[in-house]
Amino acid sequence: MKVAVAKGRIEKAARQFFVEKDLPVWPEKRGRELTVKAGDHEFIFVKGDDVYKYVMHGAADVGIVGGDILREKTPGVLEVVDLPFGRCRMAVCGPKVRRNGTKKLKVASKYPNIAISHFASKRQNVEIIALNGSVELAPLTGLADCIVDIVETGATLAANDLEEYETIFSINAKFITSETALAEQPDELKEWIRKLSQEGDA
Amino acid sequence: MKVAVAKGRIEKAARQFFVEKDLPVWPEKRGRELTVKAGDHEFIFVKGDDVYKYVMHGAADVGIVGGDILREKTPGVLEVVDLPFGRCRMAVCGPKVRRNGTKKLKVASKYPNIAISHFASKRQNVEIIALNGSVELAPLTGLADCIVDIVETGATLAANDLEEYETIFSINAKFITSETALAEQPDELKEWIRKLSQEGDA
Amino acid sequence: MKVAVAKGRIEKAARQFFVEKDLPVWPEKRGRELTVKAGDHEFIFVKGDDVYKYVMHGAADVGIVGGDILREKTPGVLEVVDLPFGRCRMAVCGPKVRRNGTKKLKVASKYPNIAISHFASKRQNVEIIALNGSVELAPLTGLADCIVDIVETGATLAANDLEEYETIFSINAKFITSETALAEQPDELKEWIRKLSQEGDA
Amino acid sequence: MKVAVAKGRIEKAARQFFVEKDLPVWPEKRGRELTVKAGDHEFIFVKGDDVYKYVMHGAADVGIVGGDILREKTPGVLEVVDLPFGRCRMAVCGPKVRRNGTKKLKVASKYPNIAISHFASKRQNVEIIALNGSVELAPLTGLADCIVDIVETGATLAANDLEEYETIFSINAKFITSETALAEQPDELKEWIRKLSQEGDA
Amino acid sequence: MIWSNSKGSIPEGWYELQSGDVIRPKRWMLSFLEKAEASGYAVIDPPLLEYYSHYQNLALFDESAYYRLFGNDGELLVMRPDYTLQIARKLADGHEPMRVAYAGAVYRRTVKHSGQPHERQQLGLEWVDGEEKDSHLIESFLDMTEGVLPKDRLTLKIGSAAVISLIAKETGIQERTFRKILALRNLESLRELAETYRYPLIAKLPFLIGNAALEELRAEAPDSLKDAIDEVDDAVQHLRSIGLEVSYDFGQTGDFDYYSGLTVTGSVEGKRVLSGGRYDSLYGHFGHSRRAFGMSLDLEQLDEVMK
Amino acid sequence: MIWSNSKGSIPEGWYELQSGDVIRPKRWMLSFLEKAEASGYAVIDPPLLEYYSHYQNLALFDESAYYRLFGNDGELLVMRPDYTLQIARKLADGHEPMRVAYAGAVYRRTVKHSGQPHERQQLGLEWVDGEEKDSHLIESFLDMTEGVLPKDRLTLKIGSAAVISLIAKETGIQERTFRKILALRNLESLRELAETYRYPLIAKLPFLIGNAALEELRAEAPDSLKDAIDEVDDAVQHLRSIGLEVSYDFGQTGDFDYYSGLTVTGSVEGKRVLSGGRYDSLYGHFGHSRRAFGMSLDLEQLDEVMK
Amino acid sequence: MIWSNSKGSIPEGWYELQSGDVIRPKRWMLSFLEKAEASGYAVIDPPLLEYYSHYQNLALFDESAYYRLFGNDGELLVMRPDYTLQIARKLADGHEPMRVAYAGAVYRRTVKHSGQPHERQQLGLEWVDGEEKDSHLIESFLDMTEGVLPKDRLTLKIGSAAVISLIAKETGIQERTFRKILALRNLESLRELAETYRYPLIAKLPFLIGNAALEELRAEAPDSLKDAIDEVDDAVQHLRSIGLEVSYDFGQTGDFDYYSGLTVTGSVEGKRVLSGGRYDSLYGHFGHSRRAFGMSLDLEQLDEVMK
Amino acid sequence: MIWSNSKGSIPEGWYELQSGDVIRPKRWMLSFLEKAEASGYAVIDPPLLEYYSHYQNLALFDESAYYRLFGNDGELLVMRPDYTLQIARKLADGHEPMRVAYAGAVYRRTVKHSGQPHERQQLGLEWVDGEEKDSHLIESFLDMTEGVLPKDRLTLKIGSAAVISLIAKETGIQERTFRKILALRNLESLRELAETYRYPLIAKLPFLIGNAALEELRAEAPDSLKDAIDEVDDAVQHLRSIGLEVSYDFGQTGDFDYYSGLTVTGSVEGKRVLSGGRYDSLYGHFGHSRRAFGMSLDLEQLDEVMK
Repeated sequence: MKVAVAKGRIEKAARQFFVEKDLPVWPEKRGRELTVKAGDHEFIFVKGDDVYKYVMHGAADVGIVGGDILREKTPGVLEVVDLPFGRCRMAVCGPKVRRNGTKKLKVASKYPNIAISHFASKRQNVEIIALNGSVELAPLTGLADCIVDIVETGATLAANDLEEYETIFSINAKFITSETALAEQPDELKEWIRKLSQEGDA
Repeated sequence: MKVAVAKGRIEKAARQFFVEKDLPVWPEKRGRELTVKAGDHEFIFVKGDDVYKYVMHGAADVGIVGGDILREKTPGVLEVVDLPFGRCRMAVCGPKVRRNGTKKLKVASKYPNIAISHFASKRQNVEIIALNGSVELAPLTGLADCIVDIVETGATLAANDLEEYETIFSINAKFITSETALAEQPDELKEWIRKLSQEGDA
Repeated sequence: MKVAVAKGRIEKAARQFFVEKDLPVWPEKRGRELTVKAGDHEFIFVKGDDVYKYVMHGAADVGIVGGDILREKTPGVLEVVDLPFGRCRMAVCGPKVRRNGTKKLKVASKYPNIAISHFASKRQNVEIIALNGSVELAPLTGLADCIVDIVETGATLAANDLEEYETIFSINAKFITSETALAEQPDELKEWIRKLSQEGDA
Repeated sequence: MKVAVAKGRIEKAARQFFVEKDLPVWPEKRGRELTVKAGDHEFIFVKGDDVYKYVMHGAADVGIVGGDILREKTPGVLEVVDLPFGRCRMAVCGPKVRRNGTKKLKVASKYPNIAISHFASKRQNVEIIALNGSVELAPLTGLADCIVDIVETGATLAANDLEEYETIFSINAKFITSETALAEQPDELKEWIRKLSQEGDA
Repeated sequence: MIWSNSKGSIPEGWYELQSGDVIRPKRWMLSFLEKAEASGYAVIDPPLLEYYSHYQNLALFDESAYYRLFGNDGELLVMRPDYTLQIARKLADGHEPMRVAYAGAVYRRTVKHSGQPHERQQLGLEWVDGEEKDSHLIESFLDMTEGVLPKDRLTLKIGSAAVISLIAKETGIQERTFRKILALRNLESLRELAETYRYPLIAKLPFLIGNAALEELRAEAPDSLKDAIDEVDDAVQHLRSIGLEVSYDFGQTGDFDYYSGLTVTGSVEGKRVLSGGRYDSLYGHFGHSRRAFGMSLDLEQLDEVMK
Repeated sequence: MIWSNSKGSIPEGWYELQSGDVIRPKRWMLSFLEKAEASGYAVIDPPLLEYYSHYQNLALFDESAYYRLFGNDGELLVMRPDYTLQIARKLADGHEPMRVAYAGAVYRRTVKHSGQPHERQQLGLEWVDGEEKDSHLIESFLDMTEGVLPKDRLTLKIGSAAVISLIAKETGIQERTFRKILALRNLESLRELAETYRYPLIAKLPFLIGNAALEELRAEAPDSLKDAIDEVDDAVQHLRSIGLEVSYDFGQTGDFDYYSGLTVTGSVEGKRVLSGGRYDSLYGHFGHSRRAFGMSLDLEQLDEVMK
Repeated sequence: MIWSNSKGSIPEGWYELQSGDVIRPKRWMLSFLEKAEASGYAVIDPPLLEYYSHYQNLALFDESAYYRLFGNDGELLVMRPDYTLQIARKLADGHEPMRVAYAGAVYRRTVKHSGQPHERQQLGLEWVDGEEKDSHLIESFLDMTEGVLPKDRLTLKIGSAAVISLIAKETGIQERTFRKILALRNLESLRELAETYRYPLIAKLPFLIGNAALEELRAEAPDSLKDAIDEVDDAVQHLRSIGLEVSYDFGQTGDFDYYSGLTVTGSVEGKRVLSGGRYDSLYGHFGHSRRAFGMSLDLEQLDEVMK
Repeated sequence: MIWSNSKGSIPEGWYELQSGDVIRPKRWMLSFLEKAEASGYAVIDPPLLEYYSHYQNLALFDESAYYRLFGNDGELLVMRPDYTLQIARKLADGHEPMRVAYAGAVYRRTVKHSGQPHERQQLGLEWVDGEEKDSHLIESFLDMTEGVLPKDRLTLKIGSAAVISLIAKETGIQERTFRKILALRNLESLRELAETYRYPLIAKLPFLIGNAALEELRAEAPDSLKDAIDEVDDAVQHLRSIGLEVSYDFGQTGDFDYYSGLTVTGSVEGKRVLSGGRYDSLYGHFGHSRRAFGMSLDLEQLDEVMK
């Protein structure tokens, strides 16, 4: 089984969860190598944004990735198990003192599709500025009036004098796979899914 | 003056260069804060991909960013000074044992526009798979036959048993600004540019 | 009242009908002039294809025209009264010995829209060749396999060794007007319509 | 040789010219039949607008048609000989008392493409109303401000109190054929063309 | 198939306007919008381009009339074909009564060589979920367009889409089909319907026009139509009371299928410059149903009579 | 936003094929069509361009996947997105049973920089209103594709859109939504549905895969599903009896929402090369309802495993 | 303006082919490509869609003939209007002599209601930078199309774009204009040119057709045309020597403005099935100049005479 | 690839404006047009849609920036990308000096998710073939926009496309390339050019900005540039004499490649609200050459600083 794992936050929580569920894992301190073999299994550590691409093209059989990315990209992979970690929420956030009454609200986000769709449903005029990181800087520097971003603890917001205006939806990590993988190794996959989705332990 | 700086590699080299050139700088150990004031100046540390956006929208007056990003995005900011650091090259790389004679070459890249344009000029059929990071994994995992990426020392390639097939162009960091900034503070900008572009010291 | 009348066949029958209905008419032998005044009324004699254009643009208040043209062009004028003359039918006609089993049936017609729509409803492949007159020549000269045209007595068909394959719909002359005319002279128009549509005398 | 001839004015002049040039002709009084055999030759009498269609589709080998129609439709047939009859001119005509200074000039015509192209070259705003006949009625009835039509003697204009504002180009009848006909019977065609284009007699 | 793309040419149906022809409509629009805003109307300028998917199943125009193009992601867009639709899209989620004013151009392809423009300048008002009577809304519209539309040269005609709708419901005739036939005012087809459905009024409907029409209708109409007829009567009474020239036209269907109540058209010297009506069903298409009444002025037509 | 239009470039997702890559699929197509015609199938080649209006409300693909363009009169056209739809459009009026063969390319826009082609070569068969059992049709397809598709390396999976449909009907879940969730095989959402509608089978459905699946399903399914399950059982028995490798997949929804009965997918070395199923509801969209079963081969995928 | 989009309709100019009409051209194409590949030709299948910007300034067709649409980024694309252009785009950078074979469809909008199809099936060969004589290339083409094109029923006509070109250069007439007038074979205009430029040959050119044409031309032509005329003579001699029916047509301009040397057309029973010629100037448009000769078969026309 | 087409959504880059945001620009436009007309300017409103073929070879914008669509006959149209081009198309045939005023919106696609609008409101003046000095035209523009543009908060910068052009001619650098590099103000590339062509001034050009720039330039410039420099000097003297804040920017290339003489930009609080210049070469593209000078105001930018 080839497993693509989103590097960082998700990776850490996933490892712990896999240990609990008695699934194969990678060493706790994996160093800088990006692929790790563990028995018959291979773990591939990539950016969150790329996990579904490995699964979609068959370069990985399964993947562990944040639901925010799947929601933004709707890539059509099988989103088989909702995992009990990587929990956060997608929210509109901005300065405590809100900028009022402007022609067009400027919104910065790493999730432009989610942002557009959210404001469309509210029939609000917005200018979307897509960013790749550190979105919380946008309101501070005047690049945008507010942001659409994931909020976990709220610490980053607080540190930047921002507050959450509105929650859009909540998020958790997901275990994904493809029809191809399901065709090739149905039994092993079913076993993994069984373990991952056991409600008892979670 | 508000200065947007690409976090990481470029940031480090830029600080040293600014010191040499007797320009205002941020503290060597800047901690986790993303904006730093230094006298009248403010430094904003953002992802390389976002630097030009801050400049374009007037949230920063000037920026320091890798030429690779400007080449991929052609955002139309003023690319005033070529800086003598952030040197690397854009290259086609792949496994030492090349996959031969296929219908379509699969190419993974963080620079899809550059990759498309390069292979178009060679009239070669390619499938472009855009990735967000760790592109060197793509050939190892079978996601792609080769990659288009920046190469600095070649160490990453070597570590992954890859080699450089072909150099596309060479790159360095750039000092960018906007017509707006130039209109607002021409004198200060001209002074910075003078210092940055002095050839003697470089 | 300005009345646009389709020259020829329709004109003759219309005059007789107007006489019967005690409506104003033009002299029986009108010579070559194309407009004739009769009291407060003016008659304009134009090609059948043009009648609705005069009414649509307000250059005439009402018109008398064959239903075939209205069906082909669907101009959106008010088709207020069906007149009991100008009777004929739209039909598919062709040589008595039919050309069989070809890739595409070639159809010549002065009514391309009607022809296309008819064969589309039968899911039949056709090549439409639009002609302006003497459509019955098309099958004789090999320009087309069959035609879509109006058939009155069938004499023209017989004279050309053609037969009617299929009737599409039947046709009569129509009395048309526009919303503008109706707004300007509702009473007079209502009176005309009353006379024209009296069933008793027809 | 199958010859498509434009019925009416052109037909009459063509017969006389063919007699002069010692080419086969149809009986002077041809009755109502639309095709006439004369030795090996067959004459097909159709509307001016349709002549080129018979030639284009190979239902006739050659045709005689007014240059006005070829100019309006640009069908791409071979326009081999300019004939010394059917002479007239395309012109802009209208009431002697011109309607002045309006937003958009309304122009009625049987030649919408020629009309559009003429006024475009003069950078004048026009509304084109395509008609099928009796175009001279349009200015009289207020349907249009002026017309674009062929003018032969000017008698029709005079009879309707119209005058010629501007000549667009001059016209004569043309002898047309197709590459197919030229491939099939080059020698006979060359002989006809020789006779038709002899300058001496014209 | 060949078009003229010589250096100076312009696509057919489009024009290059000059001096007064440019300034006059701009003056009318500004004067109207300023007055409307001062009177508490929300002035709205919806985008020139919209998603075509919003409109494709409304079938308000023939598909060939839309100016369609593609957006950045290949999505089908349409140049504003109509303001009422855009305002309905915008307000369909709302709950507060709204009064809206707009002014600008709408775009529809017309038949080639038919001498009709592709761009038309309009201004109009829409009332959503208000309490006012239709006749008072018509009066308000004439107030807001004072200085633009000459009240004293205007003739109004009042009809009722409710009457049409009720007849369709009672007889079981498909409403859209009924409207289409009625819109052509074709006596033969309507007589056939009248006979088939044993509803003689149908054959008279297209020419229930003019001052006597109300009484004629009353004489023949079943009780079920009474309210709809009274509504027209009331409106006409009110409009006459404020000095307007008004008559009846029970054959008028209005330009759009979505009209559901009173309809109004207005002409100056035979040119139809004004149209409108009640359309309580349209909003449901975009969200939840709301009561709505709208009227608009065709500045093209108005300009022709005012010159 | 900037694209490469240097002299030699080709739009992304399109390719310039050479030698064997050109000839191989042409050989497969011709061999298949000749065999099919000899066996009494009607060989049909529908037009490359169709009116988009035929398909716009079917919602089979995301709107952005269609290659749309405009026709001579401004009407919206689409490059053939799928053969089954075209054949349904053509045959929907018919009354005779029909057996149809086709071969050619379908066109769908894929996500930018995702490395997926916009043109895909296919060949397939459709059976309309015939009497034969689904399993025999699958067998016929394998006969007609002999020499193209290697039967001995093929693994078939059989599912049932009827089971899905019946569950939707029984529970009252909107079928289209149910299919969408099931297509993602998302356990959490399906568990929620199972609980809300008190229908535990729903939560198991996505992974009722493999040889034991039939018995698992039988054990839990209400009587109402019996016929649908038996149909799958029979089909699998028959296909095994002729030497094919077959298993169950009750979680498979098929590529299209219009499947209504047995569904089949086939893979060679994990690559899905074959798909099909029964779709008795599609024809109603184009005219009157007809029973129909279709299967097709993806020559792109097949080529990858055959090289 | 109204089009037929009833459930079963197909856009005008497009067809639904059946049985033999589908299979026959596929057989011809495959047989041709297999033979060509076996003989060392590179078989190429260029993409169906291309950037329109490659072609927009070539002005080979009227702008309205292109099937244009938009790509993922709003760039203008065109459905393959012609193979020769695509192959020139691909090979313009190369340096090795190339021999290329292709087969497939080209797409061009035709005039509405003119009864002409929008899709045409073709097959053809292109030779780039080779050493062979044009007449031998024509012979090769007939070898590769054996079994498809019946040599014994074929009549070839040979012309010379070089003659046309040289006359244009000598007189100073703009070449594109000269070709346009000559393509209409309009005697009057050509006589005028002949007089204006004092070059009587121009007036004879359009009907220098048939076996005597060569001698007629030789008698009148200045020395500067000698080589171009000899080239035609040689080619005809060679083609006759291998048993073909060949004659002259010095008035033929070829379908495309890019022809620069010998041109050839071929008909069976008056239907033109074959055309081609030398076009040494086209490649310069896409990169650097290369010598090139190409020929193609129109399978639509061929099918008509072969049935 | 997926877009939001929920009921209420609007295409990205388009907005729904309200109240003052609608009325304010309409007021500015009307006030400007009325004043211009009263002062003898011809007020022109060119069509929203134009033939794209007029503009395709001008290469003023990236191809992806045009809003393109198809006309009734399949011809490619474009939504007005710029007024100056339309006015040049219209006046290129003329011979009388003309002074033209316009006001309205221009349309350009911007990069997705870049937060930039697709519609921009403008107003402007063009002078064709007049005798007045450029500096007096700038003064006239400020007179006509009184009440709209606050003169006292405005900073003008004057540059010279003539200087750029002359340097290109003298060195032999391709002018279009030179402008592109200069527009990025990239010192490295300009230094390389300066060295290659031994023309040190090139390396200084991008930052010859501010009050001292004129003297710096004079000190280094060859005699051939004298006239162009004097022209700038005169203009600045005149504009200062009427109380405006003006400085130099010899690095400014102007927004368009067609500028050929003096260029001017104006900002209020750093926002560039005004741009213009002399463009004597553009008219030749549409007909015969004419001298021309134009200036326009960006109402979007102006609105931002005036609020």
